Parts: sequence; C-alpha cells; structure tokens
Amino acid sequence: MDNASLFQCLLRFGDNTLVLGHRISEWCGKAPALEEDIALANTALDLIGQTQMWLGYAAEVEGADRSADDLAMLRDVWDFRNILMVERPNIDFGHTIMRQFLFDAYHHAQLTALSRSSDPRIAEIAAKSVKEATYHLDRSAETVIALGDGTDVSHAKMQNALDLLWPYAGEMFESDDVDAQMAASGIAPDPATLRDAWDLRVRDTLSLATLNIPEDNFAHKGGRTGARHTEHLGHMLTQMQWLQRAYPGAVW
Amino acid sequence: MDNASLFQCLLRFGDNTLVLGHRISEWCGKAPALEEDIALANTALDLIGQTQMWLGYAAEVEGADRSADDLAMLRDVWDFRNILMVERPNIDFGHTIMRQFLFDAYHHAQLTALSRSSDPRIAEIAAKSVKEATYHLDRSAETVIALGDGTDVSHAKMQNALDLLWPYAGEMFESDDVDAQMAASGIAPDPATLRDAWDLRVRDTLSLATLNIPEDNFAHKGGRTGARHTEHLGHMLTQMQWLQRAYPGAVW
Amino acid sequence: DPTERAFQERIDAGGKIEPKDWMPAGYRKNLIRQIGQHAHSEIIGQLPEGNWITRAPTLERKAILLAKVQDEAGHGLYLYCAAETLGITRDEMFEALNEGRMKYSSIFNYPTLTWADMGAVGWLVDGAAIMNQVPLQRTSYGPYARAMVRICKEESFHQRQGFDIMMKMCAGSEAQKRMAQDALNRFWYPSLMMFGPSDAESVHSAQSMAWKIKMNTNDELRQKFVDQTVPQAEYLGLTVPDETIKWNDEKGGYDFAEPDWTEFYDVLAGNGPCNHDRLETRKQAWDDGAWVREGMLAHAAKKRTAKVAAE
Amino acid sequence: DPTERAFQERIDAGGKIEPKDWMPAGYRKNLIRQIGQHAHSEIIGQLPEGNWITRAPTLERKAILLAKVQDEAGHGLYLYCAAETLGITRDEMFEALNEGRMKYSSIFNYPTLTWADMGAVGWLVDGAAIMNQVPLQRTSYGPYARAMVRICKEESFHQRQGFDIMMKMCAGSEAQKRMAQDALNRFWYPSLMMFGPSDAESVHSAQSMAWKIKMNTNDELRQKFVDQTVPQAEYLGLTVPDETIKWNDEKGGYDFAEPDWTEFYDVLAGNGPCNHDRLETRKQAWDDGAWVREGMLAHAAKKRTAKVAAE
Repeated sequence: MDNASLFQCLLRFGDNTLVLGHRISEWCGKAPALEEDIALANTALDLIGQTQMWLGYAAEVEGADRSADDLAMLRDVWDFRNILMVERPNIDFGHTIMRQFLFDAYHHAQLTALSRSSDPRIAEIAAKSVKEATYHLDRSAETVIALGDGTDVSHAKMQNALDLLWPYAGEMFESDDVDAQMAASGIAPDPATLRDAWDLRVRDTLSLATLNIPEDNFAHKGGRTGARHTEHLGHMLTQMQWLQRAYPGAVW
Repeated sequence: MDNASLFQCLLRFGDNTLVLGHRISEWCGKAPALEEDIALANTALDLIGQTQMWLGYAAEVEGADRSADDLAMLRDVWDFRNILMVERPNIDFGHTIMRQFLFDAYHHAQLTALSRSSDPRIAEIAAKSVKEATYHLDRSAETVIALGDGTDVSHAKMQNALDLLWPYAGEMFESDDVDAQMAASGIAPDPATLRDAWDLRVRDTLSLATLNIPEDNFAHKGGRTGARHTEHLGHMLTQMQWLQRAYPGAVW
Repeated sequence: DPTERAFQERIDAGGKIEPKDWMPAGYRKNLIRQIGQHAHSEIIGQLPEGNWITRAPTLERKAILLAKVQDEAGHGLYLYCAAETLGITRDEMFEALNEGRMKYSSIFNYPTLTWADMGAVGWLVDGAAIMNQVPLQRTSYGPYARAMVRICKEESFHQRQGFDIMMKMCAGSEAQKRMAQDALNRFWYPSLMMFGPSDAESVHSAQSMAWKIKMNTNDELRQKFVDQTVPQAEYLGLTVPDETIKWNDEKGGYDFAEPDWTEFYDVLAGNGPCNHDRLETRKQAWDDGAWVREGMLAHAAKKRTAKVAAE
Repeated sequence: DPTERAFQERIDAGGKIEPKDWMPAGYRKNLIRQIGQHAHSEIIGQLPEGNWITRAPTLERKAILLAKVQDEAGHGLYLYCAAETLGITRDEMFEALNEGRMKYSSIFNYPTLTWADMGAVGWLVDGAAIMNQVPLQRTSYGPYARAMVRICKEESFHQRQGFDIMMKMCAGSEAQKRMAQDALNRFWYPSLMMFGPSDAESVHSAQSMAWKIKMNTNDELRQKFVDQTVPQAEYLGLTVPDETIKWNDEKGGYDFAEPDWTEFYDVLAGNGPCNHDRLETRKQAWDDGAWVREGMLAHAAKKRTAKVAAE
C-alpha cells in the first residue's frame, strides 16, 4: 500500500460527500415543505462535516502542505474523484431524493465496512459518519417509498428519476488498482463486495415504493478515476470555488 | 473633465454590452427556432465586439496597465457599472427579447448621440456600433410586436415580461456627476436627454404589440453607479471569470 | 365588558394567555399577523443567505451557514406552530404570503452581494432582530413567548458568528476590508428600518403595547441598536455611513440620521430590490413542491387505510 | 429498369441530381437520413461548445466561439433546406430527432470538460468532419453538394481556430499543457469513431457509394485523418493515447489501434456520457419555444389577413 493510493482512496470518500453535500445545499429555502428544507440542510451539513474529516486526512496523507479547504477549493475537475451520480443536477425533488437514497444505501454499507478499517483514523471517521448515514438512509428510503407509492403523478416522477439515475449507480461498485490495494491491506472494502447489501436494500425499498428497477445494467463511469466527469461538475466548481479563486490566500 | 470620470463613463458603456452580451450568449443552442439561435448569437457577438472597444479604451484612459480582458475578467461585482436590467436572468424568450428591445431602443439613441462625441475615439466606436444597434432594434422591435400581437399565450407572456422589466428601464436615464461632466464637455449626452426618443419608439412599438405600459414609473437603480447590483451579477461572474481567476496570468 | 377587562388585568399582572383562553378578536388577529409575519421572515430570510451557501469560502464557513439557515427554518416551524394555536393553518399562511396578503421583514428584500454580507446580515440584521425578540420572550401570549425563548438563544449565536465574519474580513486584505465597509454601507439604513417608522406613525403600536404583543416602541429599540452597534463598528475599524452620528451625553446615546422612509415605503409596496425575486422563488418552490406534498399525503392516507383494515 | 439505369448513368458521368428530377425511393430515403443526421449534428454540436461560451477566458475567445456556433446553426439551416428539397419539413426532422428516430453524430455525446476541449473539438472533431465533408462537395445530389461547398469553407477555418487554441495551451503553463493532453486523451478515440465502423460492418456503404452519396470508405477516411493528425500532435508536443501508433512505410501511413467499438455501439444505443442531457436540452428548448413559434405564426397570419383585406 502506498500513500498515493491511500490519498486517492480518501479523495474518493471526501469528494463524494463534498459534491453531494454541495448539490443538496442548493435546495436552501426552496424545498417542497419546511420539514424537507430542514432535513435537506441537515443532510448537507452532515456531508460537509464528513468532507472536512476525509479531506483533512487526505491532506495529511498527501503531505504536500495542502489543507482540506485547499483540496476542496483549488482543484479543477480532472482532479476530483467523486462518482458521477453525485454531480448530477438536482432537476427536481424526486431526482434529488432518489439520488440520495441510491447513495445512502451505498454509503451506509461502505461506512459500516470502513468502521472496521485497519487504518484507525479511517475507522474513527467512519464510525462517526455511519450514524449520520443511517439516519439519512432511513429518511430517504421512507421518502422514496412515500412518493413512489403516493399519487400517480408522484409515482411517475419517481420512476422517471430512477430510470435516469440507474445508469449512474453501477460506478459505486467499480474497482481498480487503488481499491485492490486498499482491500488487500484491510483499509477499505473492495466496492464490489458492497453490492449485495446495496441490492437487497434497494430492491426492498423500491418494491415498497412500487417502482420498477430498469433491466439495463449499463453503467456510466469516469468520475471516481477522474477520467471523465460530466459537464455539470465544472459548473458546480465555478460557484463552489469562486471566492478562493478570486481572492487567493485570503483568510475567511 | 477628469480621466476618472471618463473611465467611469466608458465602464458604463462597456459593462452594459459585456453583461447583456453574456446573458444573450447563454441562449446558445436553446432558442425557440434556428433563426433565433442565429440572431441571438449574432447579437451577442456584436455586443462582445463593442465591449472590446469600450473596455479597451477604458483601460487606456485608466492608464493602470490593465487590458480590456482584465477589466472584464478581474473585477468583482461592486466595480461593475452596467445598469441592473442587463444583468436580469433570461427567464424565457419573452423576457429576453423584451429586455433586448428596451435596451436596443436606448442603445440606438445613445450611440447616435455618441457618434457626435467631442471625443473622436468615442465617436468612432459609436459610429461603428450604431449600425449594429439599428439592426438589433429593428429585429427586437419586430419580434416584440409579433409576440405581443400573436396568440393569447404569447401576448400574456410579453405583457408579463414588460411588467417585470419596466421598473428596470428608468435607470437608463439617471444622471449623476459623471454624466454632468460628460455632457458639459460634449463627450456624452446626459442620459435624461435620451428619454424622449426612447419613449416615442417604445410607445409606438408596444402599441403595435398591443401591450400596456405599466403606469408606475418606479425605477430600480444602483447598477450604473455600482452602489447596489442585483444578486444575479455575482452568479454571472462566477462563470464569466472562472478561467482567469483559476489560472491567473495564463495566455489563452 | 368585564371579560375584556379581566383579560387586560391578567396581562397587566404578567399572566400568560394560552390557546384555549378567551381573547379579544383584535388580539387574535394582531397576533396572527405578527407571528405569521415573523415566521415568514424566517423562511424568506433563508434566501439571502442561501445565495452564498454555494459560494462559501471554506468548508467550515459553509457548514456554519448551513446550520444557520437550518436554524431559521426551525424558527419558522416554531412560529408557524405558535400561530396555528390561534386557528390558522401553515398552508393558509403560506398562501397568504405567496399572494402578498401577509408580509415579511423588509430587510430580506435587499440583496446579498459579497461574502461580507454574510457577516453584515448576522451582525446587523440578526442584531436588530434580537433587539425586537428579547423583550418578546415576555410577551403575553404563551406559545409565542416560549417560541421566542428558543429562538433568542440561537439568534444571539448567529449574531456572534456574523460579527466573527466581519472581524476576519476587517483583519484581512484590502479587498476584504473594502468588502466589509461596502456591506456596512448597504445594510446600515435598511437595518435601522427594521424597527419600523417612528411610533407616531405606526398603526398598531398603542393597543399592541397594552396587550404586551409589542414590548417597546420602535424608536426605543432603534436607539438601543444604534448605541450597541456604533462602538462595534469602531472596534472593527469601519465607518458607519452617517456623518451626523455623534455621542449625545445628555440622552446617554448616539444622535443619528433617520433612514430614508420613502425607500422603506417603496420596499413595503413591493419595490424593494429583491421583492419580486424573493416572492417568485417561494412561489416557484411551493408550486414545484405540490406533487411532493400531495404524494406524501396520498401515501399517508393509504397507510392509515391499510392499518385500519388490518385492525 | 431503364429509368433507374439512366439515373445511375447520369451519376456515373458526374452529373448532378436536382430536386425535381426523378430519383429512386432508396436514394431519396438515404439522402434524407444522411443530410438530416448531418443537420442535426450541427444543431446538437452547438451544445458542447455552448457549454464554454459563458466561461471563455477572454473577450476575443468568447467572440470567436460565438461566431463558430453561429456558423454551426447556419450550417444546420443550409442542410435542413437541402433536406427539405427531398420532401420532408424541418419540423418533421426536429421531431424525429427529439423522439430518437433520427440520429446525430455520436461525438457530441461526449462532454467538454476544460477549455482545452474547445481546442480539441476544433482540431479533432472539425478535422474529422472535414475529411468526410470535402469529398461530399462532389456528391451527386445538387443541393447537398452546394451546401457542402459553403460549409467546408467555414469548417476549415474552425479547425484552424481549434488548432490555434491547442497551440496556445501547449505553449502555456504546466496546467494548460496538462489540460491539452487530457483533452487529446479523451477525444482521440471518439474522433476515430466519427468515421463509423469498418466498412465490412457498415450497412449502407456499397449502394451509397454507387449513388455517390458516400464518396470514400470509412477506413480510408479514418486512415487519412490519423495520417494528418499524428504529426500535428507531435508538433504540439502531445502524445496520442495509443501506444501502438507507428509509421508504416509499406502502406505509407500510420498503423494505429481501433477504437473500442463496444463503446461506440453503447453511445449509439443512447448510453453515451451525454446522450440524455443533449437530447433533453433540445427537447426542453423545443417545448419551451412552442409559444414563441405559435405566436409568430399567429401574427404572420394576422398580417396576411390584414394585407388581403386592404387589397
């Protein structure tokens, strides 16, 4: 296991939470109900908090005198390692909550495994985060069920969201050399091993939601390796990184 | 007449065309018809070309070793001097073309006057630009008439656009010390003097468009003095200035 | 009227009115207006800050801002609940807001243009809000007073966070200092307006004060705010944009210039810099969210039916 | 069939077919498909570049890019007109595009992620397009051939502009060089795919070549493109992302690796990185624009009626 791989692995964790946290934060003040405003802000807050821990550790591992903020605010798209799904635009509440659910089910399984990591720092961050992820998953699953099994309109919108997002789910379970190294040294599970738990939870919830899982298992990829993000990430960064780019070195 | 005032005056010209040109360019590939795609791209192109001339001259007048690109890409919101109307979001084609018409009618009158400026450089830029503005005005007026006098739906949308934009028209005719100096030295007309020609053209066109001019003449202001822009400008700049902010000093 | 007299005596004696108690129609109506307006202000108040969440300069600042708007939504929730005890539903209040029949604080019709505005909003706007809210913890209507207790605790925390942003800006680069001064320039007078026009011109004041729905006059609170804020501005090294400001030994407070009340009435009439955009954003959110609320209701109804069938 | 034989002889002799001439149904059908697809590619092709217009680094670059997408819309217009001479309307073609019944070039289903992609699109994508288009100036269908003459003139200009961007990037900072290399890495194989699979697998090839709707085989054009592009990459100091590339003296061209045709068929099937977003953007534009088109038609009809009444 080399440090460069561990750094990549930590970026993958931290960029997922950073980018999804940012997307969720775009809802501020615009949710369908006050309770959803609060819940979305809460989710975003948890994810940004987790980002501070993951990227903070990533920065230490890198040892290049960069901070978590430097990593968040001063990398361009190609250096981001989040999966494509989390950078997809919100579109509507249905897409937002479906994406959240598909991610939460993965995140929960991932953090559960990571809380047994051979790297004590990772185990500690995961143990803290898994409590939040459990809550997120309960809530997003419940909402997906309610809207899937709600009115005809809400059902159609949720099915539409599922159809659009499904090709972005497969990337969560892709593995490469970095993952192999992490798995070999007991630092992080091979993502492929998380698929069964995810499948079970997702199939169960979507069935209660009366939604049909698409049959085509084609999977978009390129986010977690950085090979090819979507066009959406660059636009997100123009906002996210604006102040740090415009006023380099300032203290806020 | 001092250079600082001339600089401000030129920023007002150049920021109007820069910001409106940018807004129009957001339509790329998304207009209601291919002919409109072409016309909008053409308008944006003309406005960006005019921006190069105005801000180029502004940079010379300032004499602080900044280029037109520096002015466009490296100022923050408070240093922009465009009127608020041009930074309003596009919303839909109706708003876009109504804003264009209200601006074109002003721009045409302004450039006509400026082509007689005592400053030969300004006169030259205005003489070039007024031909483009004439074409823009003919086209936007024609479109406003067609859509105002089209279907009930298009009429309602155009009336809605007019109602929303009307409070942003008054700022075009505001004057301050800078304008007074420019008028006194024959460099630029006092904006207030452009109102009659504008009124005539606007009333004529809107009447053909069967649209009602709002009675309230309340006018938003703060753009051309920089005192208070809208929240929209800052978001525009995150995109517009991204590359120059992210890669300072690079040559493109 | 003896009932009305007893009611007033109870208030005068410092007692609390509870939802099931008798109350004059005017008391109820005024409270609904006031609490509803306050609740709406928390909701609309999310927008000017939400405008910078996606541009927060550091992860920590983003987290703090998120927590703050989350608190504001929570305050909205407490307040809508308090208003609901008076016989109006939250949805009715939302609709009244969307249709312009209910107001929200005029301050949120001003734009947030730089990061320093996140400091100024916390420092000045939350600061002014607290001036109003602290005494309202002693208001006569029980649910309102109890909501205020919870709110005040969080608001003063927000104000300190805002001041902390200002301190960082004022200790920062030239551009940051300029940003901070610019934010103060833009938010000073609108903050003074938050207390409303002089009581002489205020419609609801006398009766509201007798009912202890309003605890202080607008001018008292404004003076208190100025007296608190001017030294803070000095501490920050910023200049309050009022050349007439001067300590007045005799009254033990600062003399200061009145805000431009024409602007205030323009904003009230819908002509503030952001009235249209704020309301449009809320209406859009409400309309876009209709299918979600309906879906959730439909699902809840199905669950109830299933439960009844199973019993 | 003597008519059909005469038609083919005319083509063999280098004659042009014009709209009013007799033509075989298959010729007409294939041409509509091909010209329509080409027109759609110009329209969809605006989107990946439009994605960077609002982020162009200088005013001049913004102007050049605007002019380019304007040209592309113009090319779309010529091509739709050419297709319309074959008895289909532009609106019918738009609807076929929106419903997925007509295709556009698969290359536009790849995202543009950095400014260098504006260079790569001009250099590689326009470069590959020109390989196809130059011979089509001699195609048998008159309106198509004439449209191609106008288009080719502008396309080669676009390609030079793209190469100019690449030169600037490659002579720039380390980050810019990295951007340029990254763009080449991402666009190399998709550009090779633009010529379509090997002719052995191509459905329409033989008949289309006889009809002079298609002037060269896919493999010929791909080879030509590689032979032109590899030295340009070397000139720029960039590495073509194909380790097997090697000059082959015998054939007088480069040997190179085939693109991943599975990816190509995935993209054709709708699973490219941007298929959904590109089509959704166009559908949204079409739907959002309906009231505008209807309004304009209604106004034009009113004007005609008024004119008739006046006569």
